[in-house]
Amino acid sequence: MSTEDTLLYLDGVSVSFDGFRALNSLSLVIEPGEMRAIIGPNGAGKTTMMDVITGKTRPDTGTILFEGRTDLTSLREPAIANLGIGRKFQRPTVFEMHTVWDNLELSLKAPRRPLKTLTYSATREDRARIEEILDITRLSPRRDRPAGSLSHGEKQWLEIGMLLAQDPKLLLVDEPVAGMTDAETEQTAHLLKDIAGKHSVIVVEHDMVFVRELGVKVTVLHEGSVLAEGSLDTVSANKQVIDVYLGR
Amino acid sequence: MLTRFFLMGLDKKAGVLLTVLAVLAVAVPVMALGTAPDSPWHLSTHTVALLGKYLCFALLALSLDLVWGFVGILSLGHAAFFTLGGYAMGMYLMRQIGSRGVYGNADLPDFMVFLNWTELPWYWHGFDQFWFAAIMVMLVPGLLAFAFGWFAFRSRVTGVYLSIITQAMTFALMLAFFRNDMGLGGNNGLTDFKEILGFDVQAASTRVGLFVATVVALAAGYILASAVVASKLGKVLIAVRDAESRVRFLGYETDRYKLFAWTLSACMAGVAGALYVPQVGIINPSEFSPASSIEAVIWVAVGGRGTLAGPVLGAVLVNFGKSYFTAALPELWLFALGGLFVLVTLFLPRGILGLAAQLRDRLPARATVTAKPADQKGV
Amino acid sequence: MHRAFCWLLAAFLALAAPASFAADLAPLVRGLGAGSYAETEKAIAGLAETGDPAVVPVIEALQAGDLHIRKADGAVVVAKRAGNGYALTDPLTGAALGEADRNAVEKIRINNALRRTISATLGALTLMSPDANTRRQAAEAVFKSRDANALDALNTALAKETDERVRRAMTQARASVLLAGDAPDADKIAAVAVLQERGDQDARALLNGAANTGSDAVKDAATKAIASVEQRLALWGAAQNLWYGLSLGSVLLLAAIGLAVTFGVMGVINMAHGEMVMIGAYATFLVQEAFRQWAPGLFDFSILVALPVAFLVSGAVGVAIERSVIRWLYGRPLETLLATWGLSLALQQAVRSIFGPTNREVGAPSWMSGAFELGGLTITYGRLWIVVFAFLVFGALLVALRKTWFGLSIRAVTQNRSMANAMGIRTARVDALTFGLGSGIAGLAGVALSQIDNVSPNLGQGYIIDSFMVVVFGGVGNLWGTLVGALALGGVNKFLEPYAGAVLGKILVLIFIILFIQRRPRGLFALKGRAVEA
Amino acid sequence: MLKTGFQSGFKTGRTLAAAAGLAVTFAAGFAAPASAQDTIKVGILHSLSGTMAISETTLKDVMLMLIEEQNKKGGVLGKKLEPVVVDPASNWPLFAEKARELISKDKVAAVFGCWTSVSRKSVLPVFEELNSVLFYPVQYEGEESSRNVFYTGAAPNQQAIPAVDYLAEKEGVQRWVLAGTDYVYPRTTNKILETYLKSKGVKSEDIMINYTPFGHSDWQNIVADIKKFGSAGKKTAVVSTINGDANVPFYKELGNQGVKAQDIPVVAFSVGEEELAGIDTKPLVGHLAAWNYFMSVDTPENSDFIKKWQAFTKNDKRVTNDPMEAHYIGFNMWVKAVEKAGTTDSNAVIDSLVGVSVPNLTGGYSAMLPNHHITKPVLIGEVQENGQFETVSKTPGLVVGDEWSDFLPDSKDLISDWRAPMSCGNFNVKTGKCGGKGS
Repeated sequence: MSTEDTLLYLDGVSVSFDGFRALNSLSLVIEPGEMRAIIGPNGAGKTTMMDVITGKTRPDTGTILFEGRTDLTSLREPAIANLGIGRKFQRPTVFEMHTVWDNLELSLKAPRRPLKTLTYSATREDRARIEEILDITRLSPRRDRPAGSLSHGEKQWLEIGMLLAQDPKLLLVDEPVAGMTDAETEQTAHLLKDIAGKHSVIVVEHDMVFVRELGVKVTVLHEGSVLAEGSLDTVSANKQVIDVYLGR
Repeated sequence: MLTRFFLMGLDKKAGVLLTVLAVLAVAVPVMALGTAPDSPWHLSTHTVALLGKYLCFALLALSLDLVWGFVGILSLGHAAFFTLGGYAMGMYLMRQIGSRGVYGNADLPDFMVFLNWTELPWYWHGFDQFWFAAIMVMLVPGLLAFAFGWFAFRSRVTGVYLSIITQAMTFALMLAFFRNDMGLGGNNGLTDFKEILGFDVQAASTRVGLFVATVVALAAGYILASAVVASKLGKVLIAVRDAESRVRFLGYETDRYKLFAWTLSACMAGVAGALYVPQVGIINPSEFSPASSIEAVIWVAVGGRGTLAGPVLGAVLVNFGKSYFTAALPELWLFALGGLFVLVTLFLPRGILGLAAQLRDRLPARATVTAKPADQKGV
Repeated sequence: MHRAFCWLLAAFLALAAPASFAADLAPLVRGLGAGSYAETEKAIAGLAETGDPAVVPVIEALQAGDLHIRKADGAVVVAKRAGNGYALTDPLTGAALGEADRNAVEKIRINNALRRTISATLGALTLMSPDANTRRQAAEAVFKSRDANALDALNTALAKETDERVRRAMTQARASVLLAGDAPDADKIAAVAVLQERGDQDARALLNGAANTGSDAVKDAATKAIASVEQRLALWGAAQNLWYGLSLGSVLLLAAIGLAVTFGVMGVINMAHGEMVMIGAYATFLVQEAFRQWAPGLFDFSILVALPVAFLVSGAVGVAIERSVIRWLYGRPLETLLATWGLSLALQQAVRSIFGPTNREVGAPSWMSGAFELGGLTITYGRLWIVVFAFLVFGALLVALRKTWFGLSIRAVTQNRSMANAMGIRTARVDALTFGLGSGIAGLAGVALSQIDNVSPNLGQGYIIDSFMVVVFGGVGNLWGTLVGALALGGVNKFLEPYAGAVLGKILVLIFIILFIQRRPRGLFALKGRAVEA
Repeated sequence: MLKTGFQSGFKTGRTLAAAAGLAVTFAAGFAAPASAQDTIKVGILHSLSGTMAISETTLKDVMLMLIEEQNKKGGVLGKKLEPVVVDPASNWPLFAEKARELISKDKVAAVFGCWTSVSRKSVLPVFEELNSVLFYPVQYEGEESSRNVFYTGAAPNQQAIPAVDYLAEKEGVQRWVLAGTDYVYPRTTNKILETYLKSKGVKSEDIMINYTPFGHSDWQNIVADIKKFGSAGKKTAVVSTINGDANVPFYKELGNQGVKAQDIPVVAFSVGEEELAGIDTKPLVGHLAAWNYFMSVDTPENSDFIKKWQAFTKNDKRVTNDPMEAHYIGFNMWVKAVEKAGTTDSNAVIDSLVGVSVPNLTGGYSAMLPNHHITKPVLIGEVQENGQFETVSKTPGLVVGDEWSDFLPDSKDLISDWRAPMSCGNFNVKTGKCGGKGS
């Protein structure tokens, strides 16, 4: 497989903070339309990996290519986001002073330059799309409430809704079901699976039930590099993985 | 289209404020010029000048609120933009003196004559034209803000660091303008103006005209600011204030948004300064002093940060208080002023308008939900 | 001490000399009080001509302003304050002449010209003093006066002199006299060599004079000597600049270090910091007043007493501010800015109301006055002590934060308040004490600054911006950053000053800070995770 | 949602009415109240807070004392005087605002005030517009003459030039350091002195000019430079126009670096008894100041004044200084002029002020000249250990205040005479016209 066919291509990416190697020659390939679950113990480098992809952290060495040609390591966050990479944070981060509607409107795919936004007014299609996302995320009744007043789970969903509004090619989702009830977790899994058809998704999650629910290829990270890759059953049987998780 | 844009930000508060301004714009000329001096309805030029000054400060406060209240950039150097605008206007007014200076020199202002300057420095050229000065009033502060912001926002200087370097900026400007070698009058600044656009600056009618111009500028500034804030750009700005990095991950170049608001704000402050100078009759470097900028911040805080109408109210109230107390309690007014700032921050963290809003919608449950989760998760 | 010795000497001489000798001097002494400056000067010259050591105390009394005229009979007497009046003594014999009312005597006035004559005369007269230090000072006085009349005395003294340092001083004094007078060229050229070796600014002054007036040979020698002296001076000039930089840096350090605690560690944008410094300076003033009132003899220790007092007073004010205002504002740093700004206005006005708007006098103890030469460096004691003091305070604070339980608590609270609380640390008390500590240190800075600056209600305003620049430049929350920041800014400022002038130098430093923050948005020593966020 | 808010603002008639009412009341609140005319009001316009409070507060107190004294004597024209004190807070635009307030709202008959040049420049147009009277008590740079301002402080020729003459003649000074704070008074004074010295044959290389910012506190380099400049083999002196706050650290540094008055004397124009009260003067003995008054001057008027002042301030250590004397002279001149004119009307008072002569505190009389400056003796004093000055030289007669310096090219042809028929502040004797160059 050549790099041109990949959506995201990481090769030999390393990052150190004050001597601590957060990523150690990490290599990873995501194909268009693929959904991938990333698991790993605390400190395995999952969040750093997302930081590196989205431009928050610059890697010391290594290559990161998007759609096989764009080098992400030299771009700033907004440029990367505009290429079509969306991110949902571990801790739900929404604009608390804005209404749910405004949060979605801000995320909606539209020109991002200041003068364009100054004169922007929502078109009928834009509104329809926001309504649609409100339905999907079940936030319609809350559309005019400030996002700050939502419950934790609602914020998680709002953030997923914002990702949908962004309509990215690649979604990076960090612990989407933390703090959710079982029912909510199940719904979230369905939602993500729906999305995966049209977009590529990387999900970082601790919740094995949820990962199993997703039923996708799993990558295990450990100490900043890939320890194992395959279906959840395969990796759970991997001796190294068991050692790492049980701390042997 | 354009009207729609300008009207979209206007809410009830704007209605009240603009009505007040409209009434002032009519009532003040009538009371100042249309009544006999001994009538109880007569407004003295002193009062007109005073009101005009308050409104200039209100425009400065408004411009500061645009960046502090809506983008979260606490500028401790906004007086710099205000003063630069003032100097641009002051230079025009100086050139208008012409040969009526004490030495009768047609080109050189008096302070240059007696310090043995022989020719007008290059940066004074053009200021004999009003249109040129009017452009400079916005261009000079705007360019400074643009250059400063370009570097600072790109480098992601934020929070306290940004505040302190804005302070360094205004302090450096103050020291520079104090230098007589700058050719801008040093400590004495620019003063003894004669006329503006051919009208005698001392005449009551000119003062009223300047007052009305200030009212118009404030109203225009208010409408512009509310339109900006209500637009999607304004929503991005507020988002930047609350969670800047999140906005970046949505694909917005936050630097540019900040730069836009920052430069716009500086231009507004410049206009405020330009209107201020002919009304108070002097511009000098102590206006650059960091204390002036901090005072402007305090007007915003007193009125209510992030509300647009609040800063206008705050600037007028605090300055009215200052005028009143410096005459009524000359020895004690600093206690009153200092105490006010402490009390406002302790008991009115959202300012007067914030308090009013709180009293009105009495929804304590909502407020707690807003604050709590973020704080707990922060650890 | 010097004076006392002279009195002893005078007494000794009075005993040894025949009584008639003193009587000869009496009319001359009486001439000192003749009225005009010119007549006084003539009388001094007359006294000097006698060469009699007995006149030394008389002239010294004149220099000190103790010599008065008794109005009743026109007699010249030494009058010293005693109670409401004066205690009178005879200037020559030291015999007590009773007391007099304030109005019964009139002081003999001197002006600058007389002061110069007096120093020159005293120099010539005390060259033979048994005390080596006195002789050296005498030689220095002659060096400055270039008094040709002192040449004979110098030659005699040189012949007898055994002390190497005094000899050198006398040789230089002799060279100065020769060069200024009309000695033969050979002597002058030898003198040039002596002065070239001395190589300081005074020597340069003399050589410059010679280079303008002497014969060609002397001019030549002097010009060469000047070149060599100037080279030397330029070298020392660079070193001197370094010292100025260090000295300014340590002043900045002192001013900023308290802020490094309240702002850097606690995140309070403390605009009232300058006023804490001011309160420390006023505390020093009060302590000194107390000393002047009750223990004038111990005045030299007043600063040492002022240190703990200033620390406690400023610290207490700090604790009061924290408990009443700041504690409601944690986590809202920008609002602390507004509240503390209000406090600073009120504190300034309070001090103005209590102490008046004018400067108050804070004296320097003798061990902080004057200067000494280190090679070509002039180092003033006041500045030297401030440098030492700044480093001591820095070291003490570092130890307090690193090694003590209190320091541990402070760090625990700033890093994780709720965890610290859970572990039984009384966070409220730690907050109050930390703020008190920062304010107390500001008070200490006030003691030091009272030695070099105005003690007025505006004192703090002059330092607040510089302090913030230092802390921000160094990196908020890092004491070492504050140290390096202060010294770097002081050094850069003093390096620029000779080229750009004081104002432009300062502007350039500010621009430098602005640009530097672009490069390192969190300051020189950025700390992760602890920086203050708006 | 967007437009409705605005419209509803207008729909709610009550809001509109309330807002309009508010605006009118607000504006009307300023309308001048009618004032009772049974007293004569005197405005006092001195900063009581901010950087200049340090110097100006004393002047406010001295005015209060003078007014109280006058009232004990029965006031003026049979009416009591009433002081109106305001605080312009060292803020120059505020000076203009407060001046306007004093004149148009409080209807004061005259204003005594200002210290810095910039504050005077700021209020000047106000006094001219409203045709009132200002007494300005501080030595200043000259180059100004206004019909409405009476300058009771020294012009440069009443302070700087006699001081330089003294140093050159009595101390044999040949090399000059002109050190000042960078603002208009030192700049102008130094320009005048430079021309003056050069006219006396001093070469350019024997003049060093140095400017420092306000409140400069680190004087190490500059004092070292002065020492270096002074080591060129010629007698050197420093002429200091360093302003207020910066003086204390300057003198402290001089003392510490061992610059003694007998080696390099410093003559200052802005250091008086008040400033010395904040310094340990022992190392400064012999340094000089030039003023028109010293507290140590031994005349009956002066001891009386000092006694009253110390009683008024209830502090027997309070010092007096030159600007206080200027207010003393100015106030007495005003009282005399008002009594002469029989009214407090500005025009009458302005006309009757010229020619008024009152005793000063140094044993003579000062007269108001047609150029609105006064005649004064010039005293040179040496600093004493007790913080006082000892007069070492006094001009034999009174010196006439010269507002347009003869040592500046553009001002040497100008004169000022406010008497009719000339009534001009900048009459050019060359062109014979009023108005500078008259071109």
